[in-house]
Amino acid sequence: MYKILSEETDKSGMKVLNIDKSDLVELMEDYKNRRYYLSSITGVDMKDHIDVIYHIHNFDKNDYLCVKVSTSDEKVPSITKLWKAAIVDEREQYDLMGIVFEGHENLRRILLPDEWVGHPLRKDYDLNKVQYISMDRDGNEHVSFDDKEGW
Amino acid sequence: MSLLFRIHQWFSFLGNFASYGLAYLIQSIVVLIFVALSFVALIYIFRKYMARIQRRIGPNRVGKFGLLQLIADALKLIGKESILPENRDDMAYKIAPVIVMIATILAFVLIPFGDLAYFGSLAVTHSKVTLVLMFGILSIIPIGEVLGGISTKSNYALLGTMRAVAKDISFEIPMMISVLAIVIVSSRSYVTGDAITGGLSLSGIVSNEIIPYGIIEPLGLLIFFISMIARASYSPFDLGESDSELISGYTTEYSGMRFGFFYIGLFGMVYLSSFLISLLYLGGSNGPYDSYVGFIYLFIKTDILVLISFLIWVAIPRIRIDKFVDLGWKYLLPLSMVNLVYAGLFVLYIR
Amino acid sequence: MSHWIELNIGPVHPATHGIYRFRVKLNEETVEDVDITIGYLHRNAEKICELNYFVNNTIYFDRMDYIDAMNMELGYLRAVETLMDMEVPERAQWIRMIMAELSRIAARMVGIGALGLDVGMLTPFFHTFHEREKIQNIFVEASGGRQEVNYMSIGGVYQDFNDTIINEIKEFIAGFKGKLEEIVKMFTDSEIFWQRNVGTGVLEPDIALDYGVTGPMLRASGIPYDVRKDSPYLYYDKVNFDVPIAKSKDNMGRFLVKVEELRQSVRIIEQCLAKLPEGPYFNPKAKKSAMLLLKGQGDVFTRVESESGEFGVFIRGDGNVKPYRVHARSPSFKNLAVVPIMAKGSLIADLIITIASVDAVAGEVDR
Amino acid sequence: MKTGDMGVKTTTLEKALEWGRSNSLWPLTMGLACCAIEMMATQAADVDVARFGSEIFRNSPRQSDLMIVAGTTTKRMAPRVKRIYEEMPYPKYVIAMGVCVIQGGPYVDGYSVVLGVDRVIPVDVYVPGCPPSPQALTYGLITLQKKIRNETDR
Repeated sequence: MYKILSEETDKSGMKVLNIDKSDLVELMEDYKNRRYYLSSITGVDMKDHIDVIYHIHNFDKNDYLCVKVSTSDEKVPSITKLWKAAIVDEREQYDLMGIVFEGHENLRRILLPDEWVGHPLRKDYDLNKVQYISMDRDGNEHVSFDDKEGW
Repeated sequence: MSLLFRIHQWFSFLGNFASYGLAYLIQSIVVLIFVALSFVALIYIFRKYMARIQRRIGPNRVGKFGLLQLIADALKLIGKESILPENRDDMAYKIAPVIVMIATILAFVLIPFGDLAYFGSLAVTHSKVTLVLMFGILSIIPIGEVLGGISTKSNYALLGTMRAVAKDISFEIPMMISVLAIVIVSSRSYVTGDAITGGLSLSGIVSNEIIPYGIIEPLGLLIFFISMIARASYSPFDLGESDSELISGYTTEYSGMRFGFFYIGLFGMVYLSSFLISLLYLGGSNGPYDSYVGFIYLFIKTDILVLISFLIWVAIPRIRIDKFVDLGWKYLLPLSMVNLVYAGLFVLYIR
Repeated sequence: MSHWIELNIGPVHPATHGIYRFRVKLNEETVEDVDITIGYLHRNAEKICELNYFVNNTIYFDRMDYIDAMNMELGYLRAVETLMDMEVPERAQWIRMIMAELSRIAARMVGIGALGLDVGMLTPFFHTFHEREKIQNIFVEASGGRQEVNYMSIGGVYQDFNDTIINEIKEFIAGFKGKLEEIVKMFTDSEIFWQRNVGTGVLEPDIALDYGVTGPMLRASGIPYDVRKDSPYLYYDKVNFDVPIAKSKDNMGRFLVKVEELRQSVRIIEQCLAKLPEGPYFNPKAKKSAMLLLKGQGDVFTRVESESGEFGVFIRGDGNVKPYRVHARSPSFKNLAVVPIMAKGSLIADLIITIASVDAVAGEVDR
Repeated sequence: MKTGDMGVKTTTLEKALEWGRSNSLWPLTMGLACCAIEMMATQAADVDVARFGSEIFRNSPRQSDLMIVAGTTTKRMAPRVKRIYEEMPYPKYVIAMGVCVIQGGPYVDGYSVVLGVDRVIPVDVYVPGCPPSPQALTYGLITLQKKIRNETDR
């Protein structure tokens, strides 16, 4: 049985459940059985740890719920088994934030090319290091820091 | 008296053979120049007409009222680089637009243009089998398209070609059967009921067509019109090109004047199909005083048909390929059979 | 025996309204599998938002769903105003509602026109854009921008409505009612359009929910969910409008739902114009000189109904003048993910229409 | 004059070709982002770029003369823009539409936007604006036409 660490209301009047990440799948399964659907996944880099925020939604009761998990080793269990919507969301958060969703079958980058270095939405991502993308004849993309290999 | 014979008389000092040859050549050129000019005007009208339907103005900056727009387009296409794709099948790639172009030109030479005042008949070809020749040529044009599509080795072109072939097969049979019905009907004069000859030449059919065949067999007119839209491949039957799906179908990899040939072929087919419909079903150059102004009748009928075609072009969405094949085999083919039987019964009746 | 062709639709292709790439596996004409690649318009708006002041970020939201800019702004500003506990004066709220609905109409006009192009009808495109142009003239009058308007600002709107704008809107609404029916008639009078839309791109409601699909696509699958109705923002609870649904779940259902929503939008605008009160049009706390000093603390997630679905904005503020994290839950991103399911087994011509009926905007998918 | 000694005939021919070229610029539908909608508006009823001979928006790069790069070019898109440019036959022209294409625009601080498409392909005319109005794009097109007509006089 899952344990809710604390419960609060955020500024928009939404109920927030803080839970431990080991309870995540169990809690989500419970809510799935209550006809909740996944709306969005957000990762927030807090420098020493990463907050992963799930918004789930019940269409019958029109109830929005926010589930917060924090992780210090960048790893969170995947919930793609429960909702297919998580497939693209988790890929996006992996791409931009570098959160590894354990159990995701196809955890590739989605917005940036596969070879991209770093996760841009991290606070320690260096914007001054410019990366260039080139493409060979077959359409495969290559990333390098050397501007001569660009276009 | 025909224009050909008059030119032959002017050059009679060259001897019989040479003067006839020269006469054919000159008249072909004259006719083709006329066709080309009217063709330019046609595309100009199409653009203006389309713009008018779409609340636009259309070309109006190049020359007076934008009249020179097409000349500018042609000049540009001539000056354009013609890119050769790397994986092409060289000969097929180069020959395909030429086939389309030549076939289109040849088809125009076969048309009996009717009489015009002093010149007499403007027809170039006085063969007795122009109908057969005409539909032979109409079947050559798809070969150019298929060659062009397959030889470029592009997936879009390949898909476009597959569609074009499926389309051609499914409409050509109803088209030919409805033409057969015309040949049957024109084998007997419905004025006297006597058997007449010349049913395999376009001019023979026209000369017998006092009442337009479109009135005698409206079903045939419908089938033939639909088939001709498919042959000219504009919307709703532009399956081979389908701009929004396959970029531009079998012409995807063509550039410069080679593409220009296909482009001319497309609009030329619209014009040609209108000519054919007005010849076979709407009485061609027949009308009051047709030995003086028959040509004008033909021209007016054709132009009205062209405008109707353009209206269809801009207003109707593209049909899906499987629905089109259904249409061809399940509706057009049985209907054309019915039409054929009806034509036979009609001939029996007037006898 | 099967003949495989791998067709590459996109990134630049007339049928992908935006730039994404569909790698379609074809068995002759039948679609066996679709693989979607996105990210060609990834403009890192979320990163740049962290570098800018709260008030400056509106422009990046304008450019997310770039055809429906007003609703995007509204989505962002709702979040920011909730975060800052900023009251919005009554007049400003009504003005926002009018603008949001006008923007929805403008966006739909693009979508419907492009659908026409995709089925091979050239004409409706020009008529819909003519209507859109009129809306853009209203936007120019109000904000100076045609498409990316940047009209709303924190605590109100950039500029008050004057009589010219109100008259223009009234004139537009009066003309649009008839014009809409005319445009719809162009489509629905065509037998071929029905043939191509009915029964293609079927999306079952449970799949739609599972994938997080919202907006007209969800409503066309039979679920009457509309943020405007279910959790009203602005004054959507004070106006009468209906949420249309379709039972057919296919492309035609989506088209008809979109059209019916246009009629409802017109209804909403008419009621708004009648109820528009006098008063201030921005909150004095957010006057221009104080704008850069606005601070926010805490988490907030709000959502609005944009033209393609439920647009949610998550903002975390750390008590600074810049947001700590901004995340947009973009509807098109989710809607696009169901295209492979909708298209499987259909012909390639159906795939094209399905893509058109999803009406995903690349700017919002990739952000 | 290119060679100097070819005489009047060449000049006239070149002038004619230039005239044709400038009056029949068929644009490629290269809508990348927000500006694409304004490009469509340029094509549509109220502005109607067809008046200047740019009626036919070709979908295939092989058949188009003018590439209107409409919208932010991301780094991921840049090689593809370049390839499409290479697929176009000579003579070809490029209009950079919108500030994103000119120098990065509002996304200049980011990590994934090319700061100016002129780093990838040569640009003939720049049309600033975010997005430029259809009238501005039309003006850019007229400017390009003037440029083409004066090509051989250099």
